[in-house]
Amino acid sequence: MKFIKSCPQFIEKVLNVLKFTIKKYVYMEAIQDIMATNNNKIITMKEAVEQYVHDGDSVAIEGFTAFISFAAAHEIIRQKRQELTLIRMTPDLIYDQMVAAGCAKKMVFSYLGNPGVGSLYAIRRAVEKGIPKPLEVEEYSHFGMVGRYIAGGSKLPFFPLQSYKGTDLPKANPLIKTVKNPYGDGEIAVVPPINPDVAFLHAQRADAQGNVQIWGLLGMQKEVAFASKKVVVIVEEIVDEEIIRRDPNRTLIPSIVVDAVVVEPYGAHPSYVQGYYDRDNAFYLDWGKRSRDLEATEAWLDEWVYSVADRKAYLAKLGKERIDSLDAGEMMAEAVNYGRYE
Amino acid sequence: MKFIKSCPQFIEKVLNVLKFTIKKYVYMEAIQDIMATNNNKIITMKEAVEQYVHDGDSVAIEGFTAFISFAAAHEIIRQKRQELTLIRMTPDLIYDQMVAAGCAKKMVFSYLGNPGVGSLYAIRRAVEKGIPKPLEVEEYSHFGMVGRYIAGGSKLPFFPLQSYKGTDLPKANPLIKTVKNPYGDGEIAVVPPINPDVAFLHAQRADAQGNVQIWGLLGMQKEVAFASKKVVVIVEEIVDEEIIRRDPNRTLIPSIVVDAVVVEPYGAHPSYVQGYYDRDNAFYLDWGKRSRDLEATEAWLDEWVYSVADRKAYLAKLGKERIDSLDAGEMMAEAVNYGRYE
Amino acid sequence: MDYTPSELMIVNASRALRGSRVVFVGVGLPNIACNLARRDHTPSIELVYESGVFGAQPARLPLSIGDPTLVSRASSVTSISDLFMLYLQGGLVDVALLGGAQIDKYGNLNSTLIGDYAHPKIRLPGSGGACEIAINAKRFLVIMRLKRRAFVENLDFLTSPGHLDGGNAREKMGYPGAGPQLVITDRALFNFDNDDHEMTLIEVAAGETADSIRADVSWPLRVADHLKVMEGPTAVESAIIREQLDPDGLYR
Amino acid sequence: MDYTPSELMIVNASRALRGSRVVFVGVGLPNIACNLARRDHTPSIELVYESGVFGAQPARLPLSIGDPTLVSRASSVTSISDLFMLYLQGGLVDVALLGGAQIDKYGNLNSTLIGDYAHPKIRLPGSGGACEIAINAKRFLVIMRLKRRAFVENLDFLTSPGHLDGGNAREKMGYPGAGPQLVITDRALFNFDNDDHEMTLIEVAAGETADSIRADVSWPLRVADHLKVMEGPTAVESAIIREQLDPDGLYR
Repeated sequence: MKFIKSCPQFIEKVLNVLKFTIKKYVYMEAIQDIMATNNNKIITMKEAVEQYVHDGDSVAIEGFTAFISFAAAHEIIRQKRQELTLIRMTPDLIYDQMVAAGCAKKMVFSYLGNPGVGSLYAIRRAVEKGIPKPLEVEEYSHFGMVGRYIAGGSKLPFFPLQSYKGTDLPKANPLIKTVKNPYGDGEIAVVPPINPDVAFLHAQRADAQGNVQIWGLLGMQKEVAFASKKVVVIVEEIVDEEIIRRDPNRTLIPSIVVDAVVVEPYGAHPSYVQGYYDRDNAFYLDWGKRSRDLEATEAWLDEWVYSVADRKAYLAKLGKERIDSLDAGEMMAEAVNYGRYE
Repeated sequence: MKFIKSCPQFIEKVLNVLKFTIKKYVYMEAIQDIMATNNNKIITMKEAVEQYVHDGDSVAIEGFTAFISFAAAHEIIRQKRQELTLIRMTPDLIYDQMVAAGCAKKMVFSYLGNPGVGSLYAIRRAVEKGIPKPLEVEEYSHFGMVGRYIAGGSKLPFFPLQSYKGTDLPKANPLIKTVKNPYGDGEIAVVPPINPDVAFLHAQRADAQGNVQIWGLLGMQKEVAFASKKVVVIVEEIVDEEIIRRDPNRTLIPSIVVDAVVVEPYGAHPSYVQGYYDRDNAFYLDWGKRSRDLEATEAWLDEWVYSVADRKAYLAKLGKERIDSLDAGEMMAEAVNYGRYE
Repeated sequence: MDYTPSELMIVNASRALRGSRVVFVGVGLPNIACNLARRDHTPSIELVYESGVFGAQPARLPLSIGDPTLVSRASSVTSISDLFMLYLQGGLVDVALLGGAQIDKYGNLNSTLIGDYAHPKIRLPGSGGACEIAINAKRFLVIMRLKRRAFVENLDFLTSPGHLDGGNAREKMGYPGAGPQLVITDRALFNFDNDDHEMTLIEVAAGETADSIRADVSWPLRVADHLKVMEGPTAVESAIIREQLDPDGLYR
Repeated sequence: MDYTPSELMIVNASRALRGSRVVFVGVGLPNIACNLARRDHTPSIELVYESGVFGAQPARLPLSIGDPTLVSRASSVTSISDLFMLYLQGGLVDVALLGGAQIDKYGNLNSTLIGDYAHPKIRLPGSGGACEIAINAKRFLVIMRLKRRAFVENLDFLTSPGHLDGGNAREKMGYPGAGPQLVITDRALFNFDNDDHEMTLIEVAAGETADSIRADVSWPLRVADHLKVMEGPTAVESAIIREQLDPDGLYR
C-alpha cells in the first residue's frame, strides 16, 4: 500500500487498465479505495502540534463547555510553545492551564470563567499581576466572537450585530466599530473577521479523510473550522466512510477544510462528549481550588501535563474506575431513511 | 380532552393536587401531557390557507428543488387569493402555476426555471406580455435571497455579501445597496431583510407542537421559518414528541416559530421528500409542454387543481401505481447515542 | 422563617416569570427559578439556553449551561450562531435573567472588571452573552445580592445596558428590548416603573426596612409610597425547590 | 467522426478540469464533464453542488442539482446559506462551470433577459448563483454553444462578471476570483491569456476555420498565432460518457 501511495503514475496506469475490464460500480469502488488511501489524514497529537503550532501563532481550541480538546492543550504545553494568541469564546480551564504554563502572549475571548465553579485564577494572575507574564486581552461578547468566526469563514470584511451600542466594550476594544444602515436611520455595530492560524476541534467521529460528525452542543465548531487556516480534528473514533455517508446531514465539518485527524478517545476530558462520557466535575472543582495558589498550580501542571508523555499516559493515571464513572448511558436516536434513489 | 383544553384554571388546580401526591418523573410527565394537549397545532390545509393567507399578503413557499409544498399552492389557488407577493428563490413549477392562476401581483426571486427541463412559460407570459396580468419582479442572486432571509430572521438592518459589484443587478433592483468597509478600503454590497407575512414549509416529520425534523437538502427552510411572521409547516407524518426528543440536532425548525402544522403525505409531489418519495419527472416534463400554451395551461389547472377538492383527491387522481413508482427505497442512517445523563 | 436568602431570590424570580413564554436561562439560581416557575404556575414556559438548547427536559440538575443532560431529551439543539442570531437577536426571547458585580440606579450592569481597564484590580468574567441579552431580550430581570460595593453610583465598566442614563435613553438608542424590569436581591425588590426608569425600592424582606436597605445602596434611593414586606416561599414553592430542583441543597 | 457537438464540449471541459480539486457543479453537460474528469484523469476532484451537497456519489444521472440521489451517499449535506457563505464566498471553490445566453469579448455573461429590463423580449432565468460564482470561484470555465446572437458586442444585461472591461478591471473591483479562463463551445475554444483579457480563439473543431468561427462572433475576433484543431473524444472518454455517465443519451 505504501508503494501505491507514493506513486500516482502507477495508480493512473492501473486505472486505465481497470477501466475497460470491470463494470461501473466495481470501478467506482476501486477509485474510492485508492482515494481513501491517498486522503488518509490521520496523525498523532504529537505530530499535529509539531506540524501545525508554531511560536507566535494564533490558536483556537474551541467547544462551548463541551468537546474541549484538553489533549491538544496539554501537548502544546509539553512542546513548550510560546507567545501564542489564544482564541476561544470561553477560555475555561483549558486556557487557564495554558496561561499558567506561560504559552500565551494574548487572549481573544468573550467569557472568563470556570463554568459552574468560579474564577480562572491563572488568567486573573496574568491579567491583574503579570504572573507568570503579562497577558494582553482582546474582548468581545459571545455574539461578537461568533460574528468574528462567521466573517472569517465567509470572507466578509465585517459582521454586523445589534450589540455594544451604549456599552463600554467598544472603548475597551477599538476593533468594535459601526457602519451606517443604508436602509434607514442609525448605525449598527460590526466586528472584524478572525482567521486563526490553526484550530483544534474535538468531535465524536470522522472518517479518515476528515468528514466530521458531531451531535449534542454544536457550539461554533463549524464556523471555526471554515475560518481557520489549518484545522486539526480530534475524534473519539474513526469510522468507515460508509457510516458517514449514510447520514450526510450529521457531517458538521467537511473534509474539504480539515488538514489532520487525531484519534484520541477521552481527549476532551475533563469536559464531555455527548453520548461518549460525562463531565468530570471533580476535576473542575480541583482546579478551581489548586489554581488559586501559584505553587499548587505548577504542581498540578507537573503532575497532569509534564509528567505524562501523552493522552494514553494521562488516561492510565486517571484510572479505569474514574473513567467508568463518567459513563453516559444509552439513549439512541431513531434512525431515519435517506432512500436509495438508484 | 376538549374540556381540559378549554379550561386552563382546571389544569392548574389539577396540577396543584397532583403535585404533592406523585413523584418527580410521573409529575413531569403529567405536565408534558397537558402541555402537549394545549399546544397541538395540527390543522387542515384548508384551514391554514383560510387563516394565514389574505389577499395582498407576501407568501414564501420555499424548498430548494425539494420539499416544495404544491399542496399549499393548489389550496391557495382554489381559495382564489389575489394580489399576492410571491417570494421564493426558485419560483419553479409551483409559482408558474400560481401566476397562471392569477394569484400574484409581484414575485421576489433569484432563478426562474423548470429545473432540468427549461422555461417557466406562465411567468414568462406574465412578464413579457402581461398575460393573464402584469407581474412585477424584484430579483436577486441566490446568495442575495439567502442574505435577505438571514437578515429577516435575525433582525439585521442589512446583510453584506461579496456579490453584485460590477453587474447590472443593482440597476435593475435599487434595493441592492452598498456600505463602506470600516476596516479597510472599498465597499460591499448589502441586501435588506425580508419578513414574509406567511411561509409554507414542507418537511418529513414534526411533533404536534411543531418541532420539525428535516434531512436531505436543507435549503433555506430554517432561515425562512425564523424570518416569517407566520409559519405553516406541512409534514409527511406526525410523530410522537419522544421521537423528536431522541434526536434534537435533527430539529431544523423549533416549535417556537411554528404557528400551524398540516399533515399532508405526498404534499410535495411532484417534487420529492428525501427518504419518502422521488421526484415525478413526468409531471415536470408535462407542465413544460402544456404550459407553453395558454389554453392548455388553463386546462391543466382545471384538471389538477380546480377539479380536485383537496390533496386526498389529488392523490386519488394520481393513482396508486404512479405513487408507488416514486418509491425512494431504503437506506437507513446509523443511529447515534446521545446518552442518558441522569 | 424556614428559608435561605437564596431561596427567597429564587421564589421572587419565579413569581416574576408568571405568564412568560420564552425565557433565556443561565445556570444556578436563575435555572432553578425558571424551573420552579414552570412547575409551580406556568407550565408553558419554554426555556432557551445560551448553549443552543431549546425545550430542555434535564433529568438532573445541570452543572453548567452546557451540561449534556440539557441536550438529551431536548426538542431542538442548534449552533451558538443560530442561538444568538435567530433566537435572541431574532426577537424570540421574552424574558432573560442577568446578574453582575455592579449595578447602578438605572439598572446598568458591570460584569467585566473592578478598577481601570488597563490595570484591573479584579478581573471578572466579562460579557459572555450578557451584553446582547440586555439589548435584545424583550425584558430582563436582575438577580444579585444586595451589597454596598455592588449597588454603586458609577459603574467601573458598563457591560450590559439597563436604562442607560434613564428616561427614554433605550428608545433613542434603538434597542429592541425594554430593559430591566425588576432587581431581585436577597433583602429587597426594586423596579423601574417611573418615567425616569430609576431604581425604586418596592419590597423588603422580613426584618428589613427602607433605611436598612438604603444603608447598602450608594446613591439616594427612591422608595415606593407603599413599601411591601416580601412573602417568603410558600409550602408548594419550598417543596418543589427542596424535593425536586435542588435536592442536594447546592444552591441553598 | 463518431461524436456529437455536446460530447465535444463535455470532453473539452473535462480536460480543462485536469488537476482541479474543488469544482462547483451544475447539472447537464457540466455535471457530466466533472464526472468524466473524475473518472478519466483526476479522481481526487471534489464536487460541490449549489444545493448544499459535498462529496456526492450519485447512483444515477441526477435530473437536477437537487436530485435526492446526490444526497444519499454524500459526505456532507448542508444548508444553502452555508453553501454560499462558507464554501463559495469562503473561497473553497477552485473551478466553476457557467453558461449564459450572451457573452461578450471579456467573458461577461448575461443570463437575465433579452431586450430592455422593464420590457423584456425574452425573460431568461436570471442569476441563480451565477453572479456570486463568477465573482468568488478562483476561476471559471464557460460552456455554451457558438452562435452569433450569443457572442455579442454588448450584453443586454450583465449578470455574471467576466473580465468586465478587460485589463486589471477585476483586480480593481476587488473580486476574490480570477474570472473566466476558457470558453468551451461546440465548435471552438477560446481563452483570455493576454494582458487585455480579451477572448482569443485557440482551437477549432474539425471542419472549422478561423473564418467560419469569426462569422458567428459579433466583434472582430482575436485569433491565436498557432490555431489548433481540437481532438475529438478519446476511446476512453467516449466509453465513460456513453456507458457510465449518460447511458440513455439524454445529453447526446
